[in-house]
This record gives sequence, C-alpha cells and structure tokens, in this order.
Amino acid sequence: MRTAPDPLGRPPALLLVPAALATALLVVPLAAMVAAVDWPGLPAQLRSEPLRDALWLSLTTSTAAMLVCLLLGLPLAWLLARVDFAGRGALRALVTVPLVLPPVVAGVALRTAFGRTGVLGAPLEELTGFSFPFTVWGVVLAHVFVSLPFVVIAVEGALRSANPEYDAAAATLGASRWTGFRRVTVPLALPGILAGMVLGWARSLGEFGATITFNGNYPGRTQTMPTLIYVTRQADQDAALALSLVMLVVSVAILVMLRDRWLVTP
Amino acid sequence: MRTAPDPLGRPPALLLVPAALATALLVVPLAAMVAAVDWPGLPAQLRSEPLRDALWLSLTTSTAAMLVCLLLGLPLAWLLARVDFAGRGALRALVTVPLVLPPVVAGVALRTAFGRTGVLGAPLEELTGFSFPFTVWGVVLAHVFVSLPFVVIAVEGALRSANPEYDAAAATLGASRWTGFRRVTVPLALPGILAGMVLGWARSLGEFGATITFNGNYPGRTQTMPTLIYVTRQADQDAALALSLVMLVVSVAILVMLRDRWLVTP
Amino acid sequence: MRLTVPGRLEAGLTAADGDVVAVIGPNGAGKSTLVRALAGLVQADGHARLDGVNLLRVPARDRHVGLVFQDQMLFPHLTARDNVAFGPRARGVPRAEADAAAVAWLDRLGVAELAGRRPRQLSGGQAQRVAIARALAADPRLLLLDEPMAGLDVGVATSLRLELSAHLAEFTGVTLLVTHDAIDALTIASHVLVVDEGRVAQFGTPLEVSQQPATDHVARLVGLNVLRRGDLLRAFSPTAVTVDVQEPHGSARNRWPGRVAAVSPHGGTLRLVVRTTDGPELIADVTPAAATELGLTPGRAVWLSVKESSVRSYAAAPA
Amino acid sequence: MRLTVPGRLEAGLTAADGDVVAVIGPNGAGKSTLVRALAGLVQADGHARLDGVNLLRVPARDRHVGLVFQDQMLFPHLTARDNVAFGPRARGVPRAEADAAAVAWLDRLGVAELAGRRPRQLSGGQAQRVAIARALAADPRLLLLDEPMAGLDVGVATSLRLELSAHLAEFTGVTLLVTHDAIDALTIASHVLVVDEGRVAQFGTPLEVSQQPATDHVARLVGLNVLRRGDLLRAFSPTAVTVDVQEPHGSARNRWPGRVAAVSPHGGTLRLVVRTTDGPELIADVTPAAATELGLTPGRAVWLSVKESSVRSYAAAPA
Repeated sequence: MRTAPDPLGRPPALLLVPAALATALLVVPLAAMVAAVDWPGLPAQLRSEPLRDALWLSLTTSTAAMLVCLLLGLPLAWLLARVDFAGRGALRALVTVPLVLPPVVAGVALRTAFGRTGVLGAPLEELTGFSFPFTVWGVVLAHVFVSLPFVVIAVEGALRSANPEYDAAAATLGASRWTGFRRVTVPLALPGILAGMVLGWARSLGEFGATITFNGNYPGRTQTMPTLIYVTRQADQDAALALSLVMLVVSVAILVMLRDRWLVTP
Repeated sequence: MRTAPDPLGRPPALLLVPAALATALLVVPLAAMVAAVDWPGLPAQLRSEPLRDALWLSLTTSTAAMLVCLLLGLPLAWLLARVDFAGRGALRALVTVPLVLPPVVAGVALRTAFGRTGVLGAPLEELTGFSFPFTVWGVVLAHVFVSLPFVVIAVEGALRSANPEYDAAAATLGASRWTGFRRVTVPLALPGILAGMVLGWARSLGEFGATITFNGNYPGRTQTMPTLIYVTRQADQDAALALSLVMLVVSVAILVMLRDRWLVTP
Repeated sequence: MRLTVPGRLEAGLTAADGDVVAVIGPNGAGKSTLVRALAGLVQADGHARLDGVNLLRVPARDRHVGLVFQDQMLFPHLTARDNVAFGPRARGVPRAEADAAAVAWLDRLGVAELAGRRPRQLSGGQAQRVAIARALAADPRLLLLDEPMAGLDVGVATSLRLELSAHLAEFTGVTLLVTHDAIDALTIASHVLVVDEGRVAQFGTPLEVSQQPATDHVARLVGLNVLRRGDLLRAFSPTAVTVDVQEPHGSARNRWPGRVAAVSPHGGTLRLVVRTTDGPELIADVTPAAATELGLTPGRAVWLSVKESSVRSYAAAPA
Repeated sequence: MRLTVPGRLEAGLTAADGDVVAVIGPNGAGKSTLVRALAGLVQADGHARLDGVNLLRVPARDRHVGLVFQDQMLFPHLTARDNVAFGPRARGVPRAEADAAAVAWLDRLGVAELAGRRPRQLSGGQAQRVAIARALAADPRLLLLDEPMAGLDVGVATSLRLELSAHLAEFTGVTLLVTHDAIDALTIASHVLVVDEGRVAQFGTPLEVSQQPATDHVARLVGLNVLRRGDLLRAFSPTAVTVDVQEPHGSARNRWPGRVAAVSPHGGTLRLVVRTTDGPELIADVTPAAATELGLTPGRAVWLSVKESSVRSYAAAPA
C-alpha cells in the first residue's frame, strides 16, 4: 500500500512547494553546521578541559533535575489527571505559566525568590549559610523550574490517555488510591511517563536563558554546554562548532529514544 | 458532582505532599517576582525608550515569524498528517530535531548557514548585498527556525485529530486534494491550527539563545525583550523586573487564549 | 434498596440472597448508572442496604461489591492470574495465598490453563471468564454484571450464558445482571427489573414481565404488541393479528389502517412491521402464502385487526 | 465486475442499471472493503466496469461514485445545504446553482426545512437523509450505502427504509447496499450478495438466498437451520424440529442429542437454541405448553429430530 498511488489523488504543488521550503529551512542550517565542523581538529577539541567540564556539568545537573521533576511532577500530574477538585483548572493554569514564560524571565523570577536577597534565599542563607545562585544547585534549580511544567503536562497527558476505568476496577476490587496508583495507574502510563522524563531531560540540557540569568557563567560550577557555546562562539568558532556537534548528537539520540511516540506513523 | 467526595477515596498524602511542593516551586518564584516589582516606579520604567523599542521589536518579529511558520508549516504538517509516502517517518524526525536542539546550537547552525561567510549567506550577500545576521530579518529567521517545529508538530496533531474520513468523503464528492484541504481539512482543524500559531508566537517571543547567538544585541535592531532583560538584570534590577512583569503578563494572556485546549478539564 | 442519582436515575428494588435480578431497558435508560452507583463509581443519594449496611455511605473500595465491566477492564499489564489475585492482594492477602486462590478461581471458570496469559492474548469469551473470576475472587456480597455477553460471538455468548447461570446459582449473594438481551433476562434471572428513562418501569418475575410487559421496549424484546388504553395495557401476540387489504367487516373491534413498513422471515412465517396511521407500530405474523396472495410488500396499505378475545388486558404497572 | 484487495477481499458480481444489490455477511467479512474499494478509498486490483470505464483505474474524485458512510461523515462545519452543495461546487457548478440543486435534493428527501442546520443539530435519521441527498446530488452512476440504517432507532430506521426503497427505485444507476439486517436485504434489494471471509459465498435474488442460504450466517439471519452434508446443503425450519427428552424411536432419520443452551420467546412460541453433542448449534421452536411439560430449561439434555420430508437439499453454491 505504501508505494501505491494515493487514492485521494496527488498532493498539489501549492502545498508541496511550501512544505519543501519548510523542510529546507530546518535541514540546511544543521547540514551546514555539520559540514563546517573542523573534523581533523575535532578529537583535540573534544579532549579540551572546558568542554569536558561543561559536558559533565550539563549531564549531571540535567539528570538530577529530571529525577526531581519525576518525584514532584508525577504526583502533580496524577492530581491533575485523576482527582476531581475545585480549582483544578486554575492549578493547571499556574503550572503551565512557566511553559510559555521566556526562560530569561524565569531566571529573574528565581533570582527574586532564591537570590541572596530573595524572599526565600535571604532566610535560607541566614539559617544554613547556603544559597542557590552561582552554584551547581542553582543550575539544578533553574533546570527544574523550566522543565517541570513540560514533565507535568507530558505525564498528565500519558495518565489521561490511560483509561480511568482501570482505576475504578482496582477500587471495586478493594484497592486504596495509593495501591491503584502504584499497581495500575503508573504501570499503564509508564511509556508516556518515561517519554515525559526524556523530554524534561532534553529541555534541561538545552536550557540557557534561565541558567545564565540565575547563575551566571562560572567554568566548572555553572558553565553548562549551552553557556560555553555562547561564550566561545565569537572567540573560537571551531570550538563552538565542536561543542554544537556534541549537542546535536545528543539531540538526535534523544529523538531516537522518543521515536516510538513521535516518529512512527500511526 | 464537583464538591462531592471522590468515589475512589481520598488522595493519599504520599502523592499530595510532592504535588504541593511542585506547585509551590512553580508558583513562589513568580509571586516573589511580582511582589518585588517597584510598583510606584513602574509607569516610568514602562515609558523608557529601550523597553518600548525592545517590546515593539519583539512583537513585530514574533508576529512575522508566526506568519512565515503558518505559510510554510501548515503545508508541511498536512503532508505529514495526510499523505502516505516513503520516508515520512524520516521527514518527521528531521523536522523535530530543532525541537530538542538547544537554542544556542540553533544560533550556531544559523550562523554557519546564513552568516556573512555561511554556505548560503556568502552567495546571498554577494548577489544582493543583504545579509541576515545582526538585522531585524535575522531575528525573524532565528524565530522561525526555533518556532517552526513547534508549529508543525502542533498543527500535525490538530490535523490528525480531525477524522481523515472527511477528506475521503470530499474526494468521493469530486473534490481535488486542494479543494478538500481548503474547504474541509483546514476548517475542521482550525482551532488546533490557531493554537499551534499562538504556541509558535509565544515561543518566538521568549526566544533568547538562538537570537542572541545569531544576531547579537543591538538596541532597536536585534535587542528583543529577553535580550534586554538579560542585559539589564545586573545593572538595573528594577528595569529588569518591570520588563519581566510585561513578559509575564503576555505569557498569562497567551495561556488565557489557549485555555480551551489546556486548562479545561475534559 | 432505593437510590437516586440526580438527573439520571431513580430506582427502588428488593432482593434476597441468591436472587439474580436482570436489569433490562433501552439504551440510556439508566441501567449502567444503577450498576455504577451501587459499585460506588457514581455518587448516589438514598440507601442501598446490604447485610444491614448502607452501601451508599461506604467508599467503593470497602463495599465488597464485585463489578464485571462491559469491556472486562482486565489490567492489560498483568497476567490473568495476577488480575484475579489483585483483589485478595489489595485486601492484604499474602502473595502466595492470593495466587493460589486466583488459580482456583480460574479453574472454576474453566480457564486455569490461561493463568499465565495477558489479557491481549485472550479471546473475548476467555477474557470475560477471567473478569468474572476476578470479581468473584474479591469475595463480593453483591455481584454486578454489566452486559457480560455484549460483544461476544453468538456461540461464545451461549456457552458463557450456560456457565454463568450455573455459577450464579452457586453464588450466595445478590446478583444484578444488566443485559439488552431478553434471553439473558428470561433464562438466568429470578427477577427482572425494567428500567426506562431513569425510572423503574416494572419489577417482577421473568414470566410476569414477558407476559404482561409494561413498556414498548420489553414488548418488542419478547415479541408482543402492547397498546395503552387509559390505565390499562393491552398485549396481544403478532400471530393473533389478521391482515386485510380492505377494511374488514368482521367482528373484530380492534382495527387499524396502516402501511407495511418491513417484511422479514420469522421462523416459518413472515413478520410484518406495520406503521399504523394513528401512530403505534404493530407487528403481525402471516403465512408466506397469504403474503404472496395479498401482495404484502413494504409500502402496501393494509388493515390490521385483532379479536378482543386474543387481547390480554392488565393494569399498567406504577412507575 | 471482479476486484481483489490483496489479503482482504476477492469478489465478482454483475449488476444492471437500476439493480439494488444488498451486501450481507458477518462482521469483518469484507463488506466495507468492497464498498471502499469501489469508491476508490482503498486500492484494489482487477476491474470494475461501469458504462464501459474501468473504475479501478480512475482516482476517487473522478469516479462519480456516491458513498453514504455508516456514520454519515457530514462536514460538521457546513450547513445541511452546504453539505449537499459540496459535490456540485467541487465539480465547478456556480454557487447559486449548486445551492438551488442542494435545496431541491433536501426537499426530495423530505428535509428541506433543515437546510440551514449544522450536522450536530440533526437527529440520526435527519443526518442520514442529508447524507443520502449529498451522495445523490453529486450525480453518481454507482451509489454505495454502507449500513445506512445502523445506529438509528428502530422506528426511524423503518421509515427511512421505506423512503430509501422509494428513492432507490427511482435511481437509474446501480446501488450497492451494505447491511447486517435481513430486512433490508430482503425488502429493498433486487439481488443479494453474501460475503464471507473475503469471498463471495452466494449471489442471487432475495428469495433464492433466503430459501437456500449457503452460509450459517445467512441461515441465522433468515431463521433457518442449515447443515452441510458433502456438497449438499440441507435447510429446515425450526418449526419442523421435534424435541424429545429421550432418544426418539420414530421414523425421523435426522436426529441429534444435545443440550438446551437458551430459551427465548419468539412470537407465540418458544425458541430453543440447542448445542448438539456433535457440533452444530440448532434452533427449534416449541409451544410453551410443550416446553413446560418437557421441562425445557437451559442445560436440559434433549434429542432433536427432523423428518427427511421437511428438509430442503440443494447444492452448496461455489464460492
């Protein structure tokens, strides 16, 4: 059937031409970037200390952020998907604000709350001597703030697409809500939950605006891959291209992981 | 029914506590930011020339980018949703790469393609004297590159959720594919298409990494709102807060526009 | 028992241990709402007393009500055994014990050899057996079956009906069986509850309901014509109806002009559906010979008549 | 006409202008595939010649084939009039003219007063009328109806059946009517095509098919028992079946032991479904008195017998 002529007729040029343009616009820059990489010099670039520091920091903070997002986001997504309470719409609205908020604004907001003089940051520093900004923990906090809405919305979608009648069946069999959550709801939505986590991880990895606004740019402490690319883009184009290539490879790998949800034609 | 006790039993604290923490984490920074705004000084801040320039630039470039995304993205989304061809999965994969690509990397890729010495940029400047980087058009290009995948994926989802049997019905009645697209497919998916456009617009408006990497930061030409906030955050906190407040209001307005798709409990 | 789901259902009935109550009625009449209200999945007012406890005040998980869903709702990620063991385990029975009980129940339902399979590897009839085992394994005092035969092939439904009838006879609690099939209602049930437009239209033994149907829907299900005259319902069999192409001059006082709407074979006879000019649709059985002779094809104008002696009159049941 | 959809359907049939061919068969037999292949929505090999043109080589939009979908598929954003005018307008008819034609078609289907409504404001029967008007307004040479009565209330279906029968009689092209209802097949159609497992099991007039059904499915639809003996099919009516509780000693040579699977009222008689020990399920009609006397309840062991003189034998139709 795949190679047979389409039963509804050939797609018209009026649609094919813009579609081809759109594809070119998205593909050409990436192809140009891959072509511009200084391949012979690449191994040396990849061994450079700033790159390895930034990559390690990006991977660890993104993974930590993803785990926090799972721990906090899964219960919130469940609440939004499965419990009927007054103000559910309002809660979902609040949760989705950071989804459309510019990351730089998120950074400013985190600063007013958790900065040294922030509403929570000042008492926290007074009590414990610890403060978030300009630390690894600040990077994780920025990542969580930006990724959590993605994870919540994605996981809520996964939970919603699992039939709530299964929860009802569990209840008639004597299961408490916690048992139902653990033994029925989560296992049934597992693929969607995993996809949501991967999405959140990718969002954290690419995060630039909130991180740099909240944490600045200290090599080895808050300089993640995107920040490093931004800093080196002018001074050392070859280094910037090498770094970008690494990120592109990671992005493609993430897509491959998510292919069952996005790339397969239903 | 809304206020009645949940028939499946009370949600357990094991889920309620993390959900409350997640909500607090997302809400507190925004509330702190709104509280920290220098309200008496706000009118003066909002009248400042840099803010008005940046806001105007952000609004016009985002709107232009949205129109380009519609023009190019709708046909591509239609192709992915409605036409069965070999390589459809590969095409969707290519289109979604920029979706998970860090914006800074997108900026680097645009530079290698459309920069003054880029694969396309160099011949373009030679022929016409025009080049994208550091111009308003460069900002639009960066916005389109980053927003187009969002628009395509959202619109494809909208087209998919419209029953393709309607297209089949149009074909049996003698409609060409173009007629079917114009008179059946698009009208049926219109709410989803509009939502996709609003999403793309919001993505453009908040875009920071690709824009600043590709276009730098020239007031009145390439300094959009996020860039201005980033630049003023250290020097003039009150200005940064005022600018952030404007963006927050815009974000909330966008959410209100999209509420039928996200906020209403099905 | 009397319960009200605002805007959807108002129902009252009484049943003793061991009773099997069939719930019949048109789509949307409130059958499923009744079942879901008793299971605790839909809020209801009123009281539903079972062993002295008002079910409606107890959360779903503590009601000890077994519900067999229309589309089974077997947990797709668990094997048949784990599905059946889910109820006991949720109530704290240790794993090994729950598994043994599950296998025993699967064995009683004749599907022990499928214990290791997942729901997607089961046929419709097998899945329904597992679903019944799962409901019974949770040791319910009230068993609710929501159209358990719907969606099964005729042959499978028939053998399942046989088995179900045997299992329900052993079951000591009360059973409510929602069905759209007269066969279920009349062969398995000890009582029939007819629901229509969110109210109880009739409650009685299968014999009462099939001989004196109180609603058009039931009349159709059992193949009778039913007309209302004041407070009386008048039922007559389609075989008692005489069909003429001209106005009859006989003694029959019940006569209606109309048009043939449809003709279909019905056993050895032909069944006419006649839309009468005054309103009701009536069915009449005629011999193939008569049909040919009178030219009874759809659209034909006819007169129907029935002798008063063939009509059973009875009081309309109060709702 | 002969067409093949690889892996799903292989079918051949011939019909003349004005013929109405009913397509019946079990779910999944290939009925909808046949219709969709003819409409051009599914790729098919072979040829389907209509007015000398092989339809299968022509794209869907140029086939001039009218398709009435099972769930109507009226464009929800257009009014009834715009839905019906869609076909003419797609073929280049000016707006005013197309609108006038649409209203005329709606009028012929008796729903002209609904011209300004959108599909969601129409009842099931009204929507189906608009859908039929839309298909006819595109001036088809072949009209395909995919279960047009499915999902409608019985009363609505009956009156729609009457009207449809009248419209099809006026329609000059060939009609294919997919249905799962024996009434449609036997009252509206001039020919009946029985599809089973992706092949044509029988093709003949309604009378032929109802009297000598070639498949179990059709036998059930028309209410007959059908058994296969070698190349012969043997059909007998359920009224011809004698039921005993012991092995009969009479002259009847056709006898089967079995168990009652179900009992249901059927007109004035009771219909038993008996699962015989050797395999086939048979139906038998008995009087209520006999049923009571013999204790014919589900599970009862019985003997069925039928006299050879009551059995009609005929050659099994070649597929």
